Amino acid sequence: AYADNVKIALVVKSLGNGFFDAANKGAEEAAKELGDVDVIYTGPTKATAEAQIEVINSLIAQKVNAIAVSANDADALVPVLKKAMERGITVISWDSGVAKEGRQLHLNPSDTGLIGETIIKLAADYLPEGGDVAILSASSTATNQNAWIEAAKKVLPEKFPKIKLVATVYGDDDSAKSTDEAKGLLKSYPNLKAIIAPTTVGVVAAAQVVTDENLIGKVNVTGLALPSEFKKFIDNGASQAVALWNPIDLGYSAIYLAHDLAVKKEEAKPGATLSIGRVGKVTLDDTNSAAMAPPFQFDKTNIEKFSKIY
Amino acid sequence: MKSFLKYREIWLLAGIVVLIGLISTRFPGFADPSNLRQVFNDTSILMILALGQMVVILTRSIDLSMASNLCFTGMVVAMLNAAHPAIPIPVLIVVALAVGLVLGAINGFLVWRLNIPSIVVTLGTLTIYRGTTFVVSGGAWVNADQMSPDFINFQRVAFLGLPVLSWIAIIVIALFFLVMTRTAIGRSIYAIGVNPTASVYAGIDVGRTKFIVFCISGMIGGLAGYLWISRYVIASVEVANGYELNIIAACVIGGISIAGGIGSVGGAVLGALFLGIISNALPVINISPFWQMAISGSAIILAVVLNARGERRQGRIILRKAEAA
Amino acid sequence: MDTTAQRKVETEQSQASHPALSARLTLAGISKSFPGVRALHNVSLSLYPGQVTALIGENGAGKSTLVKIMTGIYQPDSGEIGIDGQVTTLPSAHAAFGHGITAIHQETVLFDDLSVAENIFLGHAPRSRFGTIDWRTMRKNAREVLETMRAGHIDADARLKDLGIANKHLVAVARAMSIDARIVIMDEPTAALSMKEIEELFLLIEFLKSEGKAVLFISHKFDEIYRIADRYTVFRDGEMVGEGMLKDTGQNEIVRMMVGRNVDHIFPQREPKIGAPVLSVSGLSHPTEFDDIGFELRKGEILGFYGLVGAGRSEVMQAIAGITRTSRGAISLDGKAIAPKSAADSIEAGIVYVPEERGKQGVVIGLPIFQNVSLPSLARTSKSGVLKHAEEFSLARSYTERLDLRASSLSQDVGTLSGGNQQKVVIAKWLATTPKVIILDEPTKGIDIGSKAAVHGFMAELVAQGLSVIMVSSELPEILGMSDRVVVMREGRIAATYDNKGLDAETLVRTAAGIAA
Amino acid sequence: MTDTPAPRHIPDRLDKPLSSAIFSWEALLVIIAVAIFAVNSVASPYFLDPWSLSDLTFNFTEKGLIALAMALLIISGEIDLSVAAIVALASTMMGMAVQAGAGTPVLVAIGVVVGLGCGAFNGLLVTRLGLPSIVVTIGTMSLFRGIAFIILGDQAYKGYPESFAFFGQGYVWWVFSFELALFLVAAAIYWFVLHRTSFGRRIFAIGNNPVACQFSGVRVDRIKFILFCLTGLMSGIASVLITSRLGSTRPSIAQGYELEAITMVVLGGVSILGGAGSILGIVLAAFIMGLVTFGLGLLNVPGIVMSIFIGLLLIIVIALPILWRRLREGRFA
Ligand SMILES: Nc1ncnc2c1ncn2[C@@H]1O[C@H](COP(=O)(O)OP(=O)(O)OP(=O)(O)O)[C@@H](O)[C@H]1O
Ligand SMILES: Nc1ncnc2c1ncn2[C@@H]1O[C@H](COP(=O)(O)OP(=O)(O)OP(=O)(O)O)[C@@H](O)[C@H]1O
Ligand SMILES: [Mg+2]
Ligand SMILES: [Mg+2]
Repeated sequence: AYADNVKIALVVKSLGNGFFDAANKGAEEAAKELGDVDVIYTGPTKATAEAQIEVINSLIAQKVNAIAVSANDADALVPVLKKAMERGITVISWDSGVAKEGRQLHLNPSDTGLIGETIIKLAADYLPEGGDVAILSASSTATNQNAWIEAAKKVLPEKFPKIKLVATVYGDDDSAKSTDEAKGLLKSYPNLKAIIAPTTVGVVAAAQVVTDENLIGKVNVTGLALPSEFKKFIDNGASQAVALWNPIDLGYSAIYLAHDLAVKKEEAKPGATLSIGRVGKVTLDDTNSAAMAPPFQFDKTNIEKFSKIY
Repeated sequence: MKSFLKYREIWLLAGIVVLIGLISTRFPGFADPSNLRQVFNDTSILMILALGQMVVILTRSIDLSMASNLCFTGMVVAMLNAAHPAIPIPVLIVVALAVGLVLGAINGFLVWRLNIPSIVVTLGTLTIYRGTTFVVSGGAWVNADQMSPDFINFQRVAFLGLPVLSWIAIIVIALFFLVMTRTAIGRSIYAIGVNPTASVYAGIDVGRTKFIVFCISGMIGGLAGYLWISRYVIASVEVANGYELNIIAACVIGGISIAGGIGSVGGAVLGALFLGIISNALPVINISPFWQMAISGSAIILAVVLNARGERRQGRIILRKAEAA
Repeated sequence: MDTTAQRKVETEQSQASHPALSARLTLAGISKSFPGVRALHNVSLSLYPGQVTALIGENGAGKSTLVKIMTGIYQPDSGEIGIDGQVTTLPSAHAAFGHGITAIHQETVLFDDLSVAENIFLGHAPRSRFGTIDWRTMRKNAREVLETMRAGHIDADARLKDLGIANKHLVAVARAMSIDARIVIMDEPTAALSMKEIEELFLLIEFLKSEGKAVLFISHKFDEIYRIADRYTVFRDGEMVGEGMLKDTGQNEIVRMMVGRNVDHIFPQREPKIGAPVLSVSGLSHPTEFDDIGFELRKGEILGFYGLVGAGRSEVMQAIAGITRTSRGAISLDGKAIAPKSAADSIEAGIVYVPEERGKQGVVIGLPIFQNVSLPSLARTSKSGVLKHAEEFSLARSYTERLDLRASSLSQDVGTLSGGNQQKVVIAKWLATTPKVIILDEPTKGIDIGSKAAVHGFMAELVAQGLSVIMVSSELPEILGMSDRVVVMREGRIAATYDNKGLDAETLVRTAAGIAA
Repeated sequence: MTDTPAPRHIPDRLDKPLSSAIFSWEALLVIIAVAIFAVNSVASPYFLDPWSLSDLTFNFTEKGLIALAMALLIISGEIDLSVAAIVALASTMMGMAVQAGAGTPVLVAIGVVVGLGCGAFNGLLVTRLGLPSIVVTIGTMSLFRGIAFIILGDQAYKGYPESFAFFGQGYVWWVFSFELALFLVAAAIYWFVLHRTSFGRRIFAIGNNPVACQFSGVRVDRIKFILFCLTGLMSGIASVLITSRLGSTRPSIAQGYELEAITMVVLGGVSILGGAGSILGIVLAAFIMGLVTFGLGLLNVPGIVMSIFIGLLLIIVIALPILWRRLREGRFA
């Protein structure tokens, strides 16, 4: 009976990342709920497309039923995922998407535009007078970060006219480089009021720099962060608030959707509405993408609680 | 005739001064003492690592596993701190040195006892040590919140106007200077690089000295592991990934000959400083981050070309000797 | 080192002329094998204080191997080492040092990038109160050692790299002097020295004798041996075949012990048929090494190049062979101007240069003998780039057998051959290119007497076949015995050219040293 | 004259004991490869499937192609750490050409020529200026990839023509991919060149003693230059394959390939100090690395744990013959 179980691979950008470990918790929860699912939690250790392809190749060989991938590269994975689909494997992407031809559907953690707006809003909320802000991103090739930054830039002029985005720099999700870049920002822009880092490594590095340079209260660090990793900086005031979606729900939903497509033969087409168990329902847009939920904000009032969860 | 080495370091120093001057034209505050102090502090870890690598390179070996050692030791120390916040920091530093020493000793043992070329040994341990970090940590990170305040703040405490991190670097530099110029082991390290066969004939135990050298680089890697983790307040498998090449680049720019036997403490320090200044300055002078890689690549090539220039142009000069006579 | 069990060994004094004198060092029943080679078999040797013992033997007889055993670099497979009558072991070079054993090895082993003072004192530098190296005292002591050796002209602070080869050798000697050595070993110390420096070295050896040191002296040159040594030990094929006092033994007897037959080294009688000029060089200059070199080499001629070490002969020859660049001058071969830019060019044109430093420039250690021999001739032993093994072997065989190479097979790594046998491979390698002009730079350096004769005979054969030879040599007998004409170089310039009829050694030496007759 | 006895006869070669063939490097690698293959077949029911085995080869073909040329370079005593950066730069140039509307033949030409050009640049720096290659290529490694970053920044090139996909995704026959076929053909050519031609012989000689080679009329610098060009060329070819396989270009493409290629070369028995090695060894090492990573992948072992295996394999395989020799000589420490 075990062999008949549906095998769904949850492929992440890289192993050893708290965010994805939390997603896996949700995936296991979905598997238990669905009953007939085995989750294979896997991914490369180096966050590169090449390494991820090797992982996917071995999943194809294992004849898994579905692959749910958070991609290191939106385009480079397309050929191998196409091959997977040709061999009858259901492929969806989640979190960080794959180009349309490489998957059946994509589950955004949240609406891209909304994330873009949120990261700016997190800074703007604590800057009633307005001022200079800068973005410290992950690697310059990260698909989702780039999309959010794009969206953020779009909403700036109309919604936040007093906020001035002075620079966008890349820390490559590397602590040392992110630290250098954050310091560079502080030196180059003495009037900087906030650093927005939509990546968990970058946001920690920036907050540590602000702490070290005694700029707490002068420069606010914000962005996307896992509460468990970031609690210290909410506590010490380097950051007023950060946001993130619930990675547990994200993993849960990814498995749910993959299962529905693979087993119930639901069709992923624009306009279709699919159920994702306890999280609710999503509707696919014309690129077969769906957004799960708006980002959730963490500040002094709730960080304690959530840092225990993920 | 003055030692040629000094000559080279003065050039490097001049290069650094010019570099700072150039940067200052675009970012006036860069040459301020307070900023330079900060650059020094920011470069401290690289300087320490470059010194560890230097002694290895001097013996015609190379240690590619330093960054992985750093990652492993950093993780061990961070996990220890997270689990037992009461352990005082000096003890943790000793632990870091000891763990690093063990990893270095493994490299050294393989080089010494099995006579495997160091580049092969450390190419292997490069992946093994980082992989083991993953196994030890189960892939989980240790983040700022799990580290004790002492753990994080130790290196940041100011003492006589400089953070402890800078002082550690200064102490390490002084120690290395003493060892390399004033002790038998230091001179043996040079001798081995200049001529390994002659060293055997001179009664130096080449294998054992190489073992010691790897122990030194291991300890340095371990020390840097603690400093790195407490500086960047995140311990993960990805820490300092690929940093081994930066360390070697610092040595190369500092005029340490990859063929062994030539190089000095001052060179390694200046080489690291040079790289540190570049990575510090690029963000502030608004050069697109995408240029950084190409610029440091060009700097390395330039440094090698210049070093090689200085190294050659030494003929036998029979004619001139004849004229002088 | 005192921890090893110590026990009395009776010292062999069978033929000592001073029966009262006891040996300072005795080796008894020493054997040593390398994979496939039995280098030493049950040999013994004794060294006496205040005496110089000459160790004599053909190339590959095992002399250097024994030296390495005595200095703790190799461990013997069996046998006993006794020092002052106490059995001991020498597990490392350091241990040998501790017993006051010091050596100048066959290949100069020093540290190019370190200062002269450090080269002398590395490993036993004077210490300060804190246990750190006391540089000041070290420099002072270095100057003192050099002074006592009458080598005060060497700057103790200079980097070794910047010294001439002879001075480097003196530094090696100074190093041996700097520890209070009781046993001094010299493995072919004169091979790279000129006459003047050899004289100085001999003065030094006399001094060592007078200080009561035991000296082991290895050389292939009998005149030196008879001048400086008191006793001798002869090795043949790794076994000891005789020992005694030199004053009681004639050269012929020793040679017979060495090779097991009579070798009377007389230079080959030739009927030189000198033809038209083959190679002519004019105005050849180098920015720093030599100036205005001009000479002619004729068909069927052996042209000797004499000079003191460092006179620049090798540099000139390397320029003719395309290895170093010149600033000015012309070279023509058979009347056609050539400008070789690499050794490949000159070999193609028909000029080959057999280099002097065989370890560095001659053999490719790591490759088997036959591949070494065929290396410059690969174009001939391959067809459109594809190798033909059979031809490589036959090429290698024909040349190495004529030079009487001692090897177990042609597929043996040259690195496992003795120094002299490596030299034979080197000569074979360049001869195999069938050149028009062959330049031999110190062709018999480090070669034993039997092989020397073979090389000389071979040279005679070559010129008889119409080849032209330039022979660079620092050995006067060789120059006088083999050359048709002699060019003498001094300090990068040609000092004189002589016809070798009635030429005497003194003229050459004076010209080379720049002393007016 | 001398009464010289007749010259001794020197045999071509002595008969080697059988044990030296059995304990040769290649034999060791074959044993390891077979063992891993067997373990994989037992450990995973999915392993013994033609398509699985075919997919497996993609794990090493591109790096293997680079390793072939790198082996020659390392045998000659040099090294090239910039190969992965060359892949990135060549891929970027192909990407630019695609934006300009180039077709498949032009793309391939560009990839190969850029690779060659980068190799020539390394070669010139090393041979003309006499610089140590390990250092030069650490520099060009940053330089080449740096240029790719300058050109592409945070962008990606895509839109490669359909026909271009064949190189990295196509099959020549049944499960035999174009990549595998190319690798095997290239290996055969490299084997011939290294072991059967005078060029190959000179490479070995240079690795053992470059100065003596120069004196022997071997054009050392020219050969080294050619080898750098070859390594660049193979990196260019690998770039075509990988770009085709990924269907897109980012400046971070092929990150870390240099160390994997070098690992393959060393595992294949090439002496990192130069002067010794064989192509058969490289091919076996390539397969072994593919087998290990794929086999562990089937068991869903995380990549980083696999890398521990590769690292251990490297050290153990190098250490085994040494330990074996010591054991036989009875001086086991
Ligand atoms: N490391 C080694 N490995 C293998 N064989 C060796 C090694 N060293 C020496 N041999 C062999 O041992 C023998 C003795 O060599 P050794 O160098 O002692 O000769 P030698 O008497 O010094 O000759 P020469 O006069 O030419 O210097 C030779 O046959 C040589 O080939
Ligand atoms: N200062 C030095 N440093 C290094 N090598 C030296 C030095 N002096 C001489 N040599 C080496 O010694 C050899 C002889 O030098 P050179 O060519 O100047 O003189 P020569 O007249 O040919 O002497 P020789 O009698 O040794 O042939 C050369 O091969 C050279 O490499
Ligand atoms: Mg000898
Ligand atoms: Mg000479």
